[in-house]
Amino acid sequence: MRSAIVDRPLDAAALLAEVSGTGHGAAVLFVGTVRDTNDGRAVTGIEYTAYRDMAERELSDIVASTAARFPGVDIAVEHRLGTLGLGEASIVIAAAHPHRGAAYEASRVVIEETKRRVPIWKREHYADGTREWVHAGSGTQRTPEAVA
Amino acid sequence: MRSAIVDRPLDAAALLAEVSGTGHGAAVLFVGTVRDTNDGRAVTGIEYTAYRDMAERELSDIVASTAARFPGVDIAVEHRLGTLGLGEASIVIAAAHPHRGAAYEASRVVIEETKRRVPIWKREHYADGTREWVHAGSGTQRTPEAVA
Amino acid sequence: MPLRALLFASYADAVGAPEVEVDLPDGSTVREVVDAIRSRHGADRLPPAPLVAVNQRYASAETRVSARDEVAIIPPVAGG
Amino acid sequence: MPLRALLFASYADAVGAPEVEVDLPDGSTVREVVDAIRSRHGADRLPPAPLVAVNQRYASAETRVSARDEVAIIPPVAGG
Repeated sequence: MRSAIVDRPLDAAALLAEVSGTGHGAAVLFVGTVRDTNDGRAVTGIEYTAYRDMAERELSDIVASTAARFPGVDIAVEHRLGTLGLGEASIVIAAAHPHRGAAYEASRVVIEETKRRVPIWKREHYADGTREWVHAGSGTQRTPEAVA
Repeated sequence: MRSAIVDRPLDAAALLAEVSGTGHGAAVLFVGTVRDTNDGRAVTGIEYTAYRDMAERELSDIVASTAARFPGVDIAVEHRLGTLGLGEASIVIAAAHPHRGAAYEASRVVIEETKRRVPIWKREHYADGTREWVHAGSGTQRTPEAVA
Repeated sequence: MPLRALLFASYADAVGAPEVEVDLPDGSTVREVVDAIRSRHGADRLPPAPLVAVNQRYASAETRVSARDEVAIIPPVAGG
Repeated sequence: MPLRALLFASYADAVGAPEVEVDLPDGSTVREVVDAIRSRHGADRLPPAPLVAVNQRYASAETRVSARDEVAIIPPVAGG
Protein backbone atom coordinates (compact mmCIF):
# COMPACT_ATOMS: atom_id res chain seq x y z
CA MET A 1 0.00 0.00 0.00
CA ARG A 2 1.61 3.23 -1.10
CA SER A 3 0.64 6.70 -2.28
CA ALA A 4 2.71 9.65 -3.36
CA ILE A 5 2.52 13.09 -4.89
CA VAL A 6 5.49 13.40 -7.25
CA ASP A 7 7.14 15.88 -9.62
CA ARG A 8 8.45 13.43 -12.22
CA PRO A 9 6.88 11.37 -15.03
CA LEU A 10 4.82 8.40 -13.82
CA ASP A 11 5.79 4.82 -14.61
CA ALA A 12 2.55 2.83 -14.97
CA ALA A 13 4.30 -0.50 -15.50
CA ALA A 14 6.31 -0.03 -12.31
CA LEU A 15 3.18 0.61 -10.26
CA LEU A 16 1.50 -2.43 -11.79
CA ALA A 17 4.52 -4.56 -10.88
CA GLU A 18 4.52 -3.13 -7.37
CA VAL A 19 1.08 -4.54 -6.53
CA SER A 20 1.30 -7.74 -8.56
CA GLY A 21 1.98 -11.03 -6.82
CA THR A 22 1.14 -14.69 -7.10
CA GLY A 23 -1.58 -14.31 -4.46
CA HIS A 24 -3.50 -11.94 -6.73
CA GLY A 25 -5.47 -13.19 -9.70
CA ALA A 26 -6.41 -9.73 -10.95
CA ALA A 27 -4.77 -6.36 -11.31
CA VAL A 28 -6.46 -3.19 -12.56
CA LEU A 29 -4.38 -0.22 -13.64
CA PHE A 30 -5.93 3.20 -14.15
CA VAL A 31 -4.00 5.86 -16.04
CA GLY A 32 -5.33 9.40 -16.28
CA THR A 33 -3.70 11.41 -19.06
CA VAL A 34 -3.76 14.92 -20.51
CA ARG A 35 -6.35 15.04 -23.27
CA ASP A 36 -6.04 17.24 -26.36
CA THR A 37 -9.49 18.82 -26.03
CA ASN A 38 -11.80 19.89 -23.21
CA ASP A 39 -15.21 21.48 -23.64
CA GLY A 40 -14.41 21.77 -27.34
CA ARG A 41 -11.22 23.79 -26.84
CA ALA A 42 -7.81 22.63 -28.10
CA VAL A 43 -5.58 21.96 -25.10
CA THR A 44 -1.77 21.99 -25.32
CA GLY A 45 -0.94 21.02 -21.73
CA ILE A 46 -2.09 21.06 -18.12
CA GLU A 47 -0.41 22.55 -15.08
CA TYR A 48 -1.13 20.70 -11.82
CA THR A 49 -0.65 22.38 -8.46
CA ALA A 50 -1.56 21.20 -4.97
CA TYR A 51 -1.83 22.01 -1.31
CA ARG A 52 0.89 19.45 -1.12
CA ASP A 53 0.98 18.30 2.50
CA MET A 54 -2.79 17.99 2.65
CA ALA A 55 -2.92 16.27 -0.76
CA GLU A 56 -0.45 13.64 0.45
CA ARG A 57 -2.48 13.12 3.60
CA GLU A 58 -5.81 12.86 1.77
CA LEU A 59 -4.43 10.47 -0.83
CA SER A 60 -2.94 8.30 1.89
CA ASP A 61 -6.28 8.32 3.75
CA ILE A 62 -8.09 7.28 0.58
CA VAL A 63 -5.75 4.35 0.04
CA ALA A 64 -6.05 3.24 3.67
CA SER A 65 -9.84 3.45 3.74
CA THR A 66 -10.15 1.67 0.39
CA ALA A 67 -7.86 -1.09 1.62
CA ALA A 68 -10.03 -1.47 4.71
CA ARG A 69 -13.14 -1.68 2.54
CA PHE A 70 -11.66 -4.36 0.23
CA PRO A 71 -9.66 -6.74 2.44
CA GLY A 72 -6.79 -8.36 0.59
CA VAL A 73 -6.37 -5.54 -1.93
CA ASP A 74 -2.98 -4.01 -2.61
CA ILE A 75 -2.91 -0.45 -3.95
CA ALA A 76 -0.19 1.86 -5.25
CA VAL A 77 -1.06 5.34 -6.49
CA GLU A 78 0.95 8.30 -7.66
CA HIS A 79 -0.26 11.75 -8.71
CA ARG A 80 2.08 14.01 -10.62
CA LEU A 81 2.35 17.79 -10.26
CA GLY A 82 3.85 20.32 -12.66
CA THR A 83 3.18 21.11 -16.29
CA LEU A 84 2.29 18.03 -18.36
CA GLY A 85 2.16 17.72 -22.12
CA LEU A 86 -0.53 15.95 -24.16
CA GLY A 87 -0.79 12.25 -23.41
CA GLU A 88 1.32 12.47 -20.25
CA ALA A 89 -0.07 10.71 -17.17
CA SER A 90 -1.24 12.82 -14.24
CA ILE A 91 -2.34 9.88 -12.10
CA VAL A 92 -1.68 6.15 -12.05
CA ILE A 93 -3.59 3.81 -9.76
CA ALA A 94 -2.66 0.13 -9.52
CA ALA A 95 -4.95 -2.21 -7.56
CA ALA A 96 -4.52 -5.96 -7.23
CA HIS A 97 -6.67 -8.54 -5.44
CA PRO A 98 -7.25 -12.29 -5.51
CA HIS A 99 -10.51 -11.57 -7.39
CA ARG A 100 -11.31 -9.14 -10.19
CA GLY A 101 -14.44 -7.57 -8.73
CA ALA A 102 -12.60 -6.09 -5.76
CA ALA A 103 -9.67 -4.97 -7.94
CA TYR A 104 -11.99 -3.03 -10.27
CA GLU A 105 -14.04 -1.55 -7.46
CA ALA A 106 -11.06 -0.52 -5.34
CA SER A 107 -9.48 1.17 -8.37
CA ARG A 108 -12.67 3.07 -9.11
CA VAL A 109 -13.12 4.17 -5.50
CA VAL A 110 -9.58 5.56 -5.40
CA ILE A 111 -10.00 7.69 -8.52
CA GLU A 112 -13.48 8.95 -7.55
CA GLU A 113 -12.38 9.86 -4.03
CA THR A 114 -9.24 11.50 -5.36
CA LYS A 115 -11.30 13.70 -7.65
CA ARG A 116 -13.70 14.46 -4.84
CA ARG A 117 -11.32 15.48 -2.08
CA VAL A 118 -7.59 15.61 -2.81
CA PRO A 119 -6.61 19.30 -2.97
CA ILE A 120 -5.04 19.38 -6.42
CA TRP A 121 -5.95 21.87 -9.11
CA LYS A 122 -5.29 22.06 -12.79
CA ARG A 123 -4.88 24.94 -15.19
CA GLU A 124 -5.33 24.11 -18.84
CA HIS A 125 -3.15 25.73 -21.46
CA TYR A 126 -4.98 26.30 -24.74
CA ALA A 127 -3.82 26.46 -28.33
CA ASP A 128 -4.82 30.15 -28.45
CA GLY A 129 -2.31 30.95 -25.71
CA THR A 130 -4.80 31.41 -22.86
CA ARG A 131 -4.86 29.48 -19.57
CA GLU A 132 -7.73 28.68 -17.27
CA TRP A 133 -8.32 26.87 -14.00
CA VAL A 134 -10.51 23.84 -14.44
CA HIS A 135 -13.12 22.85 -11.93
CA ALA A 136 -14.20 19.24 -12.06
CA GLY A 137 -17.69 18.65 -13.34
CA SER A 138 -18.28 22.30 -14.14
CA GLY A 139 -15.99 22.91 -17.07
CA THR A 140 -13.70 25.91 -16.77
CA GLN A 141 -14.31 29.15 -14.95
CA ARG A 142 -12.69 32.55 -14.90
CA THR A 143 -13.40 33.45 -11.29
CA PRO A 144 -14.15 31.41 -8.18
CA GLU A 145 -17.65 32.89 -7.91
CA ALA A 146 -18.77 30.84 -10.88
CA VAL A 147 -18.75 27.68 -8.78
CA ALA A 148 -19.64 29.13 -5.39
CA MET B 1 -9.65 -2.25 -31.79
CA ARG B 2 -7.89 -5.59 -31.72
CA SER B 3 -8.25 -9.01 -30.11
CA ALA B 4 -6.09 -12.10 -30.32
CA ILE B 5 -5.60 -15.55 -28.87
CA VAL B 6 -1.84 -16.06 -28.56
CA ASP B 7 0.70 -18.66 -27.44
CA ARG B 8 3.35 -16.32 -26.05
CA PRO B 9 3.73 -14.25 -22.88
CA LEU B 10 1.52 -11.15 -22.78
CA ASP B 11 2.96 -7.64 -22.72
CA ALA B 12 0.59 -5.49 -20.65
CA ALA B 13 2.53 -2.27 -21.24
CA ALA B 14 2.39 -2.80 -25.01
CA LEU B 15 -1.38 -3.22 -24.97
CA LEU B 16 -1.75 -0.11 -22.81
CA ALA B 17 0.37 1.84 -25.28
CA GLU B 18 -1.65 0.48 -28.18
CA VAL B 19 -4.90 2.10 -27.01
CA SER B 20 -3.43 5.25 -25.49
CA GLY B 21 -3.63 8.51 -27.39
CA THR B 22 -3.96 12.21 -26.76
CA GLY B 23 -7.69 12.03 -27.45
CA HIS B 24 -8.17 9.73 -24.44
CA GLY B 25 -8.09 11.05 -20.90
CA ALA B 26 -8.38 7.63 -19.28
CA ALA B 27 -7.01 4.16 -19.83
CA VAL B 28 -7.91 1.07 -17.80
CA LEU B 29 -5.75 -2.02 -18.00
CA PHE B 30 -6.94 -5.37 -16.65
CA VAL B 31 -4.44 -8.16 -16.10
CA GLY B 32 -5.63 -11.63 -15.10
CA THR B 33 -2.85 -13.78 -13.67
CA VAL B 34 -2.31 -17.30 -12.37
CA ARG B 35 -2.95 -17.33 -8.63
CA ASP B 36 -1.11 -19.59 -6.19
CA THR B 37 -4.26 -20.95 -4.55
CA ASN B 38 -7.78 -21.84 -5.62
CA ASP B 39 -10.48 -23.25 -3.37
CA GLY B 40 -7.82 -23.65 -0.72
CA ARG B 41 -5.54 -25.83 -2.85
CA ALA B 42 -1.94 -24.92 -3.70
CA VAL B 43 -1.70 -24.30 -7.45
CA THR B 44 1.59 -24.56 -9.36
CA GLY B 45 0.37 -23.59 -12.82
CA ILE B 46 -2.59 -23.47 -15.18
CA GLU B 47 -2.96 -25.00 -18.62
CA TYR B 48 -5.25 -23.06 -20.96
CA THR B 49 -6.80 -24.70 -24.02
CA ALA B 50 -9.40 -23.40 -26.44
CA TYR B 51 -11.70 -24.14 -29.33
CA ARG B 52 -9.41 -21.73 -31.02
CA ASP B 53 -11.26 -20.51 -34.11
CA MET B 54 -14.45 -20.00 -32.17
CA ALA B 55 -12.59 -18.35 -29.28
CA GLU B 56 -11.05 -15.83 -31.67
CA ARG B 57 -14.44 -15.13 -33.20
CA GLU B 58 -16.19 -14.73 -29.84
CA LEU B 59 -13.47 -12.47 -28.46
CA SER B 60 -13.61 -10.34 -31.59
CA ASP B 61 -17.41 -10.14 -31.29
CA ILE B 62 -17.11 -9.05 -27.67
CA VAL B 63 -14.70 -6.27 -28.56
CA ALA B 64 -16.89 -5.08 -31.45
CA SER B 65 -20.10 -5.07 -29.41
CA THR B 66 -18.41 -3.35 -26.47
CA ALA B 67 -17.02 -0.68 -28.80
CA ALA B 68 -20.51 -0.13 -30.20
CA ARG B 69 -21.89 0.22 -26.68
CA PHE B 70 -19.23 2.76 -25.60
CA PRO B 71 -18.66 5.05 -28.59
CA GLY B 72 -15.14 6.49 -28.67
CA VAL B 73 -13.57 3.61 -26.75
CA ASP B 74 -10.46 1.87 -28.02
CA ILE B 75 -9.87 -1.71 -26.88
CA ALA B 76 -7.03 -4.19 -27.25
CA VAL B 77 -7.25 -7.64 -25.70
CA GLU B 78 -5.10 -10.74 -25.78
CA HIS B 79 -5.73 -14.12 -24.18
CA ARG B 80 -2.86 -16.54 -23.84
CA LEU B 81 -3.04 -20.32 -24.23
CA GLY B 82 -0.63 -23.01 -23.02
CA THR B 83 0.79 -23.80 -19.62
CA LEU B 84 1.36 -20.71 -17.46
CA GLY B 85 3.35 -20.46 -14.25
CA LEU B 86 2.34 -18.59 -11.11
CA GLY B 87 1.93 -14.86 -11.64
CA GLU B 88 1.92 -15.13 -15.42
CA ALA B 89 -0.83 -13.24 -17.26
CA SER B 90 -3.55 -15.23 -19.02
CA ILE B 91 -5.47 -12.19 -20.24
CA VAL B 92 -4.74 -8.50 -20.70
CA ILE B 93 -7.46 -6.02 -21.60
CA ALA B 94 -6.62 -2.40 -22.38
CA ALA B 95 -9.47 0.10 -22.78
CA ALA B 96 -9.09 3.82 -23.36
CA HIS B 97 -11.70 6.53 -23.69
CA PRO B 98 -11.93 10.32 -23.40
CA HIS B 99 -13.65 9.77 -20.02
CA ARG B 100 -12.90 7.34 -17.21
CA GLY B 101 -16.42 5.97 -16.66
CA ALA B 102 -16.61 4.43 -20.12
CA ALA B 103 -13.03 3.13 -19.91
CA TYR B 104 -13.79 1.27 -16.65
CA GLU B 105 -17.13 -0.06 -17.84
CA ALA B 106 -15.87 -1.21 -21.23
CA SER B 107 -12.98 -3.03 -19.55
CA ARG B 108 -15.32 -4.77 -17.15
CA VAL B 109 -17.76 -5.77 -19.88
CA VAL B 110 -14.96 -7.36 -21.91
CA ILE B 111 -13.71 -9.54 -19.02
CA GLU B 112 -17.20 -10.56 -17.89
CA GLU B 113 -18.29 -11.47 -21.42
CA THR B 114 -15.03 -13.32 -22.03
CA LYS B 115 -15.63 -15.44 -18.95
CA ARG B 116 -19.21 -16.01 -19.97
CA ARG B 117 -18.80 -17.11 -23.55
CA VAL B 118 -15.31 -17.46 -25.01
CA PRO B 119 -14.61 -21.22 -25.37
CA ILE B 120 -11.41 -21.43 -23.34
CA TRP B 121 -10.82 -23.94 -20.57
CA LYS B 122 -8.25 -24.23 -17.85
CA ARG B 123 -6.76 -27.17 -16.03
CA GLU B 124 -5.07 -26.37 -12.75
CA HIS B 125 -1.90 -28.15 -11.74
CA TYR B 126 -1.65 -28.68 -8.00
CA ALA B 127 1.31 -28.98 -5.66
CA ASP B 128 0.30 -32.60 -4.95
CA GLY B 129 0.84 -33.48 -8.63
CA THR B 130 -2.82 -33.75 -9.61
CA ARG B 131 -4.58 -31.77 -12.35
CA GLU B 132 -8.20 -30.77 -12.68
CA TRP B 133 -10.38 -28.87 -15.11
CA VAL B 134 -11.80 -25.72 -13.57
CA HIS B 135 -15.30 -24.54 -14.26
CA ALA B 136 -15.90 -20.86 -13.60
CA GLY B 137 -18.05 -20.12 -10.61
CA SER B 138 -18.30 -23.72 -9.55
CA GLY B 139 -14.80 -24.56 -8.39
CA THR B 140 -13.25 -27.67 -9.85
CA GLN B 141 -14.92 -30.86 -10.99
CA ARG B 142 -13.75 -34.33 -11.84
CA THR B 143 -16.35 -35.20 -14.44
CA PRO B 144 -18.62 -33.09 -16.64
CA GLU B 145 -21.71 -34.38 -14.88
CA ALA B 146 -20.87 -32.34 -11.82
CA VAL B 147 -21.83 -29.15 -13.63
CA ALA B 148 -24.44 -30.49 -16.03
CA MET C 1 -25.62 -38.45 -42.71
CA PRO C 2 -22.25 -38.98 -41.04
CA LEU C 3 -21.59 -36.19 -38.54
CA ARG C 4 -18.46 -35.47 -36.54
CA ALA C 5 -18.62 -33.46 -33.33
CA LEU C 6 -15.62 -31.83 -31.69
CA LEU C 7 -14.97 -32.37 -27.99
CA PHE C 8 -12.79 -30.24 -25.71
CA ALA C 9 -11.18 -30.15 -22.28
CA SER C 10 -13.08 -32.19 -19.66
CA TYR C 11 -15.48 -33.55 -22.31
CA ALA C 12 -12.64 -34.84 -24.49
CA ASP C 13 -11.13 -36.42 -21.38
CA ALA C 14 -14.46 -37.98 -20.36
CA VAL C 15 -14.97 -39.53 -23.78
CA GLY C 16 -11.28 -40.25 -24.33
CA ALA C 17 -11.17 -38.61 -27.78
CA PRO C 18 -11.13 -35.07 -29.27
CA GLU C 19 -14.06 -35.89 -31.55
CA VAL C 20 -16.80 -38.45 -32.11
CA GLU C 21 -18.64 -39.46 -35.25
CA VAL C 22 -22.32 -40.41 -35.35
CA ASP C 23 -24.74 -41.27 -38.16
CA LEU C 24 -28.08 -39.45 -38.24
CA PRO C 25 -30.88 -38.54 -40.64
CA ASP C 26 -30.30 -35.31 -42.57
CA GLY C 27 -31.76 -32.25 -40.81
CA SER C 28 -31.47 -33.71 -37.33
CA THR C 29 -31.52 -31.25 -34.44
CA VAL C 30 -28.71 -30.45 -32.04
CA ARG C 31 -30.66 -32.28 -29.35
CA GLU C 32 -30.75 -35.42 -31.52
CA VAL C 33 -27.04 -35.14 -32.23
CA VAL C 34 -26.27 -34.93 -28.51
CA ASP C 35 -28.56 -37.88 -27.76
CA ALA C 36 -26.85 -39.95 -30.46
CA ILE C 37 -23.39 -39.06 -29.13
CA ARG C 38 -24.35 -39.87 -25.56
CA SER C 39 -25.67 -43.30 -26.58
CA ARG C 40 -22.18 -44.29 -27.72
CA HIS C 41 -19.94 -46.23 -25.39
CA GLY C 42 -17.93 -43.85 -23.21
CA ALA C 43 -19.87 -40.75 -24.21
CA ASP C 44 -22.61 -41.33 -21.65
CA ARG C 45 -20.46 -39.31 -19.26
CA LEU C 46 -21.34 -36.11 -21.14
CA PRO C 47 -24.21 -34.13 -19.58
CA PRO C 48 -27.63 -34.56 -21.20
CA ALA C 49 -27.91 -30.95 -22.39
CA PRO C 50 -24.46 -29.48 -22.95
CA LEU C 51 -23.72 -26.22 -24.76
CA VAL C 52 -23.32 -26.88 -28.47
CA ALA C 53 -21.79 -24.69 -31.16
CA VAL C 54 -22.66 -25.08 -34.83
CA ASN C 55 -20.18 -23.46 -37.20
CA GLN C 56 -18.52 -21.75 -34.22
CA ARG C 57 -21.71 -20.10 -32.95
CA TYR C 58 -23.68 -21.19 -29.89
CA ALA C 59 -26.76 -23.06 -31.08
CA SER C 60 -30.07 -24.00 -29.50
CA ALA C 61 -31.22 -27.59 -29.00
CA GLU C 62 -33.64 -27.10 -31.92
CA THR C 63 -31.02 -25.97 -34.44
CA ARG C 64 -30.90 -28.33 -37.44
CA VAL C 65 -27.56 -29.53 -38.70
CA SER C 66 -26.23 -31.02 -41.91
CA ALA C 67 -23.11 -33.08 -42.66
CA ARG C 68 -21.32 -29.90 -43.78
CA ASP C 69 -21.72 -28.18 -40.40
CA GLU C 70 -18.97 -27.98 -37.80
CA VAL C 71 -20.53 -29.21 -34.57
CA ALA C 72 -18.80 -28.84 -31.19
CA ILE C 73 -19.83 -29.83 -27.69
CA ILE C 74 -18.73 -27.02 -25.36
CA PRO C 75 -17.87 -27.61 -21.69
CA PRO C 76 -18.59 -24.75 -19.27
CA VAL C 77 -16.06 -22.11 -20.29
CA ALA C 78 -13.37 -20.91 -17.90
CA GLY C 79 -11.26 -18.38 -19.77
CA GLY C 80 -9.96 -15.05 -18.55
CA MET D 1 -5.24 36.92 17.22
CA PRO D 2 -3.37 37.29 13.92
CA LEU D 3 -4.33 34.49 11.55
CA ARG D 4 -2.88 33.62 8.17
CA ALA D 5 -4.89 31.68 5.63
CA LEU D 6 -3.37 29.88 2.65
CA LEU D 7 -4.85 30.42 -0.82
CA PHE D 8 -4.41 28.22 -3.87
CA ALA D 9 -4.97 28.10 -7.62
CA SER D 10 -7.87 30.27 -8.78
CA TYR D 11 -8.35 31.72 -5.29
CA ALA D 12 -4.73 32.81 -5.05
CA ASP D 13 -5.10 34.36 -8.51
CA ALA D 14 -8.34 36.10 -7.57
CA VAL D 15 -6.81 37.64 -4.46
CA GLY D 16 -3.39 38.15 -6.04
CA ALA D 17 -1.48 36.46 -3.22
CA PRO D 18 -0.82 32.90 -1.92
CA GLU D 19 -1.95 33.87 1.58
CA VAL D 20 -3.79 36.58 3.52
CA GLU D 21 -3.53 37.66 7.12
CA VAL D 22 -6.49 38.81 9.21
CA ASP D 23 -6.91 39.77 12.86
CA LEU D 24 -9.72 38.16 14.79
CA PRO D 25 -10.80 37.37 18.36
CA ASP D 26 -9.41 34.09 19.71
CA GLY D 27 -11.76 31.14 19.12
CA SER D 28 -13.37 32.62 16.01
CA THR D 29 -15.14 30.19 13.70
CA VAL D 30 -14.15 29.26 10.17
CA ARG D 31 -17.15 31.23 8.94
CA GLU D 32 -15.89 34.34 10.74
CA VAL D 33 -12.41 33.86 9.30
CA VAL D 34 -13.83 33.64 5.79
CA ASP D 35 -15.99 36.73 6.35
CA ALA D 36 -12.96 38.65 7.61
CA ILE D 37 -10.87 37.57 4.63
CA ARG D 38 -13.59 38.49 2.14
CA SER D 39 -13.94 41.98 3.66
CA ARG D 40 -10.36 42.75 2.65
CA HIS D 41 -9.68 44.61 -0.56
CA GLY D 42 -9.34 42.12 -3.43
CA ALA D 43 -10.58 39.14 -1.45
CA ASP D 44 -14.24 39.90 -2.08
CA ARG D 45 -13.86 37.79 -5.23
CA LEU D 46 -13.75 34.62 -3.10
CA PRO D 47 -17.09 32.83 -2.76
CA PRO D 48 -19.03 33.44 0.48
CA ALA D 49 -18.77 29.82 1.69
CA PRO D 50 -15.66 28.15 0.28
CA LEU D 51 -14.24 24.83 1.45
CA VAL D 52 -11.82 25.42 4.31
CA ALA D 53 -9.19 23.12 5.76
CA VAL D 54 -7.86 23.50 9.28
CA ASN D 55 -4.58 21.71 9.93
CA GLN D 56 -4.94 19.94 6.58
CA ARG D 57 -8.38 18.49 7.28
CA TYR D 58 -11.64 19.74 5.80
CA ALA D 59 -13.45 21.77 8.45
CA SER D 60 -17.02 22.93 8.93
CA ALA D 61 -18.06 26.58 9.08
CA GLU D 62 -18.50 26.21 12.84
CA THR D 63 -14.99 24.89 13.54
CA ARG D 64 -13.12 27.21 15.92
CA VAL D 65 -9.56 28.18 15.11
CA SER D 66 -6.60 29.55 17.01
CA ALA D 67 -3.49 31.42 15.88
CA ARG D 68 -1.54 28.14 15.89
CA ASP D 69 -3.85 26.49 13.33
CA GLU D 70 -3.00 26.16 9.66
CA VAL D 71 -6.02 27.50 7.80
CA ALA D 72 -6.44 27.07 4.04
CA ILE D 73 -9.20 28.17 1.69
CA ILE D 74 -9.70 25.34 -0.80
CA PRO D 75 -10.99 25.93 -4.37
CA PRO D 76 -13.08 23.14 -5.93
CA VAL D 77 -10.55 20.35 -6.42
CA ALA D 78 -9.68 19.04 -9.87
CA GLY D 79 -7.06 16.36 -9.44
CA GLY D 80 -6.85 13.02 -11.11
